[in-house]
Amino acid sequence: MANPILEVRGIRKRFFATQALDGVSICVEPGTVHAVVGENGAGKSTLMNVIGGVYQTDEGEIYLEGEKVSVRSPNDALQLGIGFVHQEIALCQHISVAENIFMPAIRGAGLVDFKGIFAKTAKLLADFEAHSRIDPHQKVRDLSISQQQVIEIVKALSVNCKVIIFDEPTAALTESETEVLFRIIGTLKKKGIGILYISHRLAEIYRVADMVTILRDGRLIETRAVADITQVELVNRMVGRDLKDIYPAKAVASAMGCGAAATAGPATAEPILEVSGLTRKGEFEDVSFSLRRGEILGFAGLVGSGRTEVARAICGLSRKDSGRVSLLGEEIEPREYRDAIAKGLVYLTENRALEGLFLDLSIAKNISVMDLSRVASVGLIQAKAESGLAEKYSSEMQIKLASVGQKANSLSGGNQQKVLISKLLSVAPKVVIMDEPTRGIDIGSKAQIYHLLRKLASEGIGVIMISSELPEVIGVCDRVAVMYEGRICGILEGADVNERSIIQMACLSSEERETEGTGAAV
Amino acid sequence: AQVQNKKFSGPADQTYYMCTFVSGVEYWVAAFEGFKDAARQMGVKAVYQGTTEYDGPKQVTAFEQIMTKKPAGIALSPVDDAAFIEPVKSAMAKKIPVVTFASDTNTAKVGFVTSSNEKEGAFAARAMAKALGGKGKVMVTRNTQTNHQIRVNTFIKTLKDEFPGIEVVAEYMSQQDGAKTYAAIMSVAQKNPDLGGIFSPEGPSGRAAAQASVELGGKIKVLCCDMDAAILEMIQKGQMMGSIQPNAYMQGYLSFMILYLTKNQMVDPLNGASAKGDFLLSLPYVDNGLDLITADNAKYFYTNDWLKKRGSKQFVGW
Amino acid sequence: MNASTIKGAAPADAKRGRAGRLGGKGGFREGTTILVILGLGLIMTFLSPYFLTVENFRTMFMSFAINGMVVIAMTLALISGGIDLSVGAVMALVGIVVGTLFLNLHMNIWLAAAIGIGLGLLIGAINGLFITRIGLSPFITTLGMMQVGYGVASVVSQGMPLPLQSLPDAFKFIGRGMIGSTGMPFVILLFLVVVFVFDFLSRRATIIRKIYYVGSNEKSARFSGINVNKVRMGVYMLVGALAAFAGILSIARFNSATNTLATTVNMDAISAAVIGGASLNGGEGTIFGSVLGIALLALIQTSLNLMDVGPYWQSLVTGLVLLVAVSLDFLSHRKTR
Amino acid sequence: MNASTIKGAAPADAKRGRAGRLGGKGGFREGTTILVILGLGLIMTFLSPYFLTVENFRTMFMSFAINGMVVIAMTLALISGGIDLSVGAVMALVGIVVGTLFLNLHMNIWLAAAIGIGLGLLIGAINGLFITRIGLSPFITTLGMMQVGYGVASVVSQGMPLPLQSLPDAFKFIGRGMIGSTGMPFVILLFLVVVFVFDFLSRRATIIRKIYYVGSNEKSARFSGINVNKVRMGVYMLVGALAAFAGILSIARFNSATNTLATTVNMDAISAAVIGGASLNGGEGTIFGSVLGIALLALIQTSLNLMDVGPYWQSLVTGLVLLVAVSLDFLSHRKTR
Ligand SMILES: Nc1ncnc2c1ncn2[C@@H]1O[C@H](COP(=O)(O)OP(=O)(O)OP(=O)(O)O)[C@@H](O)[C@H]1O
Ligand SMILES: Nc1ncnc2c1ncn2[C@@H]1O[C@H](COP(=O)(O)OP(=O)(O)OP(=O)(O)O)[C@@H](O)[C@H]1O
Ligand SMILES: [Mg+2]
Ligand SMILES: [Mg+2]
Repeated sequence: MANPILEVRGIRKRFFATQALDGVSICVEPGTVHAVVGENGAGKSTLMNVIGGVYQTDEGEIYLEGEKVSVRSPNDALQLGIGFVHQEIALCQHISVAENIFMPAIRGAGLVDFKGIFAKTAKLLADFEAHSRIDPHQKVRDLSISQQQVIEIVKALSVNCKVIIFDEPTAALTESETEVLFRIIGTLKKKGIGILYISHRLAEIYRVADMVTILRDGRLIETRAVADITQVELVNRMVGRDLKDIYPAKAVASAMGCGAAATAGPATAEPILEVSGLTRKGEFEDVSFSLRRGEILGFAGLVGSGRTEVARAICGLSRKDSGRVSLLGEEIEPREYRDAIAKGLVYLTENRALEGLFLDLSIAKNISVMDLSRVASVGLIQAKAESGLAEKYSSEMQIKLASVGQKANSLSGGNQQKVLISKLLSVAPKVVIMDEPTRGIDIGSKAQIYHLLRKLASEGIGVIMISSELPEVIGVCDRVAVMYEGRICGILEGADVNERSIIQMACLSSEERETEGTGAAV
Repeated sequence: AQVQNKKFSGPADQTYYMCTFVSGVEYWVAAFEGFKDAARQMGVKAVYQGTTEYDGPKQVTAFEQIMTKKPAGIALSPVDDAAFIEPVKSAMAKKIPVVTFASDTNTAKVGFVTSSNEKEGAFAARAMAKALGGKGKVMVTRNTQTNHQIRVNTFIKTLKDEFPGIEVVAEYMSQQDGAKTYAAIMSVAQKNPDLGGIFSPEGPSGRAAAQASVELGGKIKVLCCDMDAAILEMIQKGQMMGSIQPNAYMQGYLSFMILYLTKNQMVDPLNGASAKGDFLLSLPYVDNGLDLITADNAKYFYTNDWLKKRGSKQFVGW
Repeated sequence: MNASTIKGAAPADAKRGRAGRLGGKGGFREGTTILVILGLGLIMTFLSPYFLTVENFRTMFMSFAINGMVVIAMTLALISGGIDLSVGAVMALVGIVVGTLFLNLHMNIWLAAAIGIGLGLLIGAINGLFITRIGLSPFITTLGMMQVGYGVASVVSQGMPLPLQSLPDAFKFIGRGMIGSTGMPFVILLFLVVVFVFDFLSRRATIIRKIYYVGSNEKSARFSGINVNKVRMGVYMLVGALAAFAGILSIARFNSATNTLATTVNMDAISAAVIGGASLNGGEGTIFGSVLGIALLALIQTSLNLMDVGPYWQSLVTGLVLLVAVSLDFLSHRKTR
Repeated sequence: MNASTIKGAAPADAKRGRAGRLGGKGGFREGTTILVILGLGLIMTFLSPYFLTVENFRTMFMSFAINGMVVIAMTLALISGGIDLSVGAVMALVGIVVGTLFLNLHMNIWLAAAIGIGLGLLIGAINGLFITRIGLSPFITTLGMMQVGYGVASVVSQGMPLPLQSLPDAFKFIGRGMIGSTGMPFVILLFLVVVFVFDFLSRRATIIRKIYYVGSNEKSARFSGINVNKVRMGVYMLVGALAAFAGILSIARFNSATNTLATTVNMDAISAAVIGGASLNGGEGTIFGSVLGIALLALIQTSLNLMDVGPYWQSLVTGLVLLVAVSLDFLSHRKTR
């Protein structure tokens, strides 16, 4: 076997009360992809940050190509040839794409060779270009999240690395971009580069990784060849117990006791939320659907197909040109989001750092924000009630934290997501619209969220789940609305909720569908 | 035309400017009234300009902008002596006569109208010493403004030379900030419970000093230069011992007259200036006199009452 | 604003952030400021026999009781992620308008004062409209408003201070009266009450908590159902009202109104708030902290006066003490990490 | 995973891309400021016969050529996510120190000027140390430094302006000389050159680009191997040097040095930069934009003077024009989106 290109030994790292890493060792061979898996807060990002010079270890050593190195800053890491795609996007929003990508190369004095970097950027982006047209001159703040993630990746690739770290690179990528990434990883492998790869999507691990290291609570559980471990075993080792049903039983099945019956079950139940003719010029058009009591309605479609915008327009978070929304039979016209909340209609944003959390405020304050009156009397907040509320949800949602007084930005990504969900549930909503609710969440917690959504649905709360991950849409939803270019092109239910139908509907243009004569239209 | 045949009238298209700094001071009101009266008597226009801040470069800009309007003359009270030397030189070179008043700049101009700052300082020192019976402790406040510094310096020097029984126990850099001055005086008074008097070379600090004196039991004698209605009220109520007020109206009036005489060649001095094409006048120092305002005469000094009586238009720039 | 972005004051904030968590409710920050104040006070007690006297403390408190109202206002503006440069102008303008109403229009002074508060609210509302409707930055808006305010004050007063000795005694009392024979000025008590109320509200009241949310992350606030524009509007109106209140107190205290009344109050208020832990980036700061900030500044000033520091040295020493005090404060709670 | 992959282009993203590109290079921002300036200029041309004259433009440019250096400096500080309140004090202090060295120590003026620049660098370095090493916020640090600077200036000058008529003519020339017979003051040319150089550098030079990166997202800059502390240190030193340079120019122009020289320069510089598109949150702003900002302010001032607007009305009108101009600017490029 070749000598390891990167080896870390006995890494320990503590943040106040949290022992984030407790003697972790890992060994990456050149030309291989080494996956690191574990629950949210297991210490994956912390380990990568130690290797990447963002954090300093309390104990432990790092060896690069057999030589002991000290990585005291991200700059050291870059100099040593360690590339890093961080979990959270960290780009200069006011600056052009090209400059962001070549920032590590812009050193010393002299003039920036803009012509050169624009050209090189265009070339580097060429791989992704087919799927997401990005102009090297554009400012990063004008890009979508997935485009920004592409920039992060291209930026790391622009440096000549020996080792490259991907911390959840696909969480914000579109499917097609993910494909491109895998192809690029293949090329990197051929060049003999060592790759560390973190993802909560286990299928990806099986697709690209050679080795897998499992972390739990900051400790190394084991390192195995991917080929030698089954997915079930992997999951069980990660969560430390048997995880049986990732997806809960569907409403139809539980209601009827057997297979799909399109006319029975919740299909006949009363509608909770009805939307008809919702339109905003240029964004979405004539969107109509109804959500029935007891069911989970999924929204699938390509990125940019308008799902997010529809959800926001329903909740009064953005404007609509026309269309009606009725909740429990009563027509509502939320002029602001707070009107919708008051009526029991809530929305979980797809962008937790930018639109979801108050990163500098405590977890308790993050959870209580939507309805302060719940923790207040005569307009005064009761600290006990506030922390009590937060504690209730953090134990219910199993948020990994030291105290509810700690700031939200000290939580791992997945746990931040759970804080957001807690915040929504704390107002006892009637309908929840969850936009990419499991983004960045570990498999155990995903299962937990799926079961939670099902429990909500069975308690009579309407649940809409917007997701770009087909397996979970199929696994969780009773019915799936598929959107294409701002229109709902069909709502699938029962046995039709399968990959083939959804993909077909989401990708084919309307003319093609007409010629095919699909009958699944609303 | 021969000088002796000229009339004090017009030409109507002449505009004379008065240019000051820190325009939130009542002092300029009377000065500009004098300036305006004279202008109206001659049938020419008068305009008031300046900066609201205590800022040399800004006043230079204001001055230079007046120059671009081709004025018949400028009466200037410069915030900073040295900074105005060149601007005044260039105005004079462009045949725009400049008179300085109240404060000066050290270069050739057609005249300088003021009451003597030295005299004010000495006058104040003697008045203070008399009120204190020749012994006791006093405090002064200061500002970075040449004429104010001269007043304070002569005040201190006169006390030292003539009244050895009086000691200056504290100096405070007020920069005309009333609230801060007040706090400073309170502290000084704590330390010197027998503080007998305070001298301020300007109004805002004087007001603050009187306020402090009142709150300390009214034993401290407060004397300042410049006045405004609030100060007059304090003097009338015995909260302030008095104020030394240069005759601002005359300052303005005389400044205008010098400009007018020069610009329109109304005089014919026996010095060859007209033959050489120079300005006819270069009066080194014209004293406009000063008054001590005390409880006895304070009621005559209210600017607003005076303006009302004069039927004067409001003191507004345009 | 991108939440994943660390902004300007970052290293400090990041550090403070972590320290803050240890102390849970941010108690540490204020704790160290108190220690710095006590330390300086102790030194002064040894250096000057006049320091630890009732009169001195009365003077010191009087020196910031009125401007302290503005500091509270500024703190709220900073917490919301904004700033208000027009507070000094509002103070001056309200003083002059109230004085003019009383003096020239012979209006009842209490009615005039009420109109003054209304004027403060109005100016705050105009600031708020420019900021929320047009979307101008608070800095530019309130800068413009500052100039308009001073301008109107100057035009109304014709640049002359308004003599207000004739104010009724009951009104003068709120600015300069003592409570019974205690020797405690009413205005200090008033200040302490206002501080207490606002500090309590800022920790507990839902309406003020929303200001923190908006300042911490405006988008998240919107996505949590908070009407961001309403909150910001409210902040600027509150700031306007508090500044107006300070303007009224100051005519009651000084019995004169001038357009140059409060030229330095903006910077002083921002400085006090920042010393007390507020950040120009919003989301941080407490009323109590800011009041400690202004108290520290007043203490430095008083100490210099008591020590007979010459007029030209004061600014120098103030700057040095400020830098040392704030560094000590900062380093001391960096150690707690 | 393979099977569940959805292939196909994302049309929305493509759309967004193109929209972004249109406004991409930030050219609009400055464009509208120029339009506002031209509009106001046009109005003035009709209103005043003195507006469109060589002297008027010379006066106008002279009024901001020197402070313009400080505006450039402040813009860089703002871009880095910081602020420098000590620029005015550095200007005043350097003027006084250079003047004193020349007048009292009979030092060669050019040597004295070089020492002045060194002093500016030193003060900048001290600011930088407090900010990067101790981690104080730039606001507090430079506020303290401002007081120290003014303090030293007052102590050295004993509160009196220093008369510097005796400066050699060659030195005076840089402040007030005309180039040949063109009637073009040297200092304006100098200013234009400095603006051009800094604007060019700020768009192209690696060292200044890094300031943008640090101000835009410090984390991103750090992750990209940029030594954030070094960049910030550099910024404050550069700011110090530019402020010192402005101080030297101003003694060459006014032939006097005083500790009150530049009391309003801080706010004016921040205002100009913010009007020109800089943000107090860092990452944004251009040298050219800020220069347009100060030009707009100077234009407003000139217009008021030319119209014989009295000083009491000036502040009011300035505030109104500022609010209207900035709102227009803002609304106009909101429309382009
Ligand atoms: N800056 C920090 N300050 C305090 N605690 C931290 C900090 N960063 C991480 N932690 C804690 O360290 C633990 C490990 O976090 P880490 O981010 O490494 O988890 P992760 O495995 O990457 O999780 P995820 O899958 O959710 O991203 C968590 O408990 C987290 O709360
Ligand atoms: N960050 C953004 N900047 C500009 N426009 C955006 C942004 N996000 C969404 N949009 C606009 O909203 C429209 C619909 O996108 P939306 O996000 O609703 O789609 P989606 O199906 O939810 O996709 P995604 O999975 O990316 O959320 C797009 O056409 C786009 O123009
Ligand atoms: Mg992570
Ligand atoms: Mg979406």
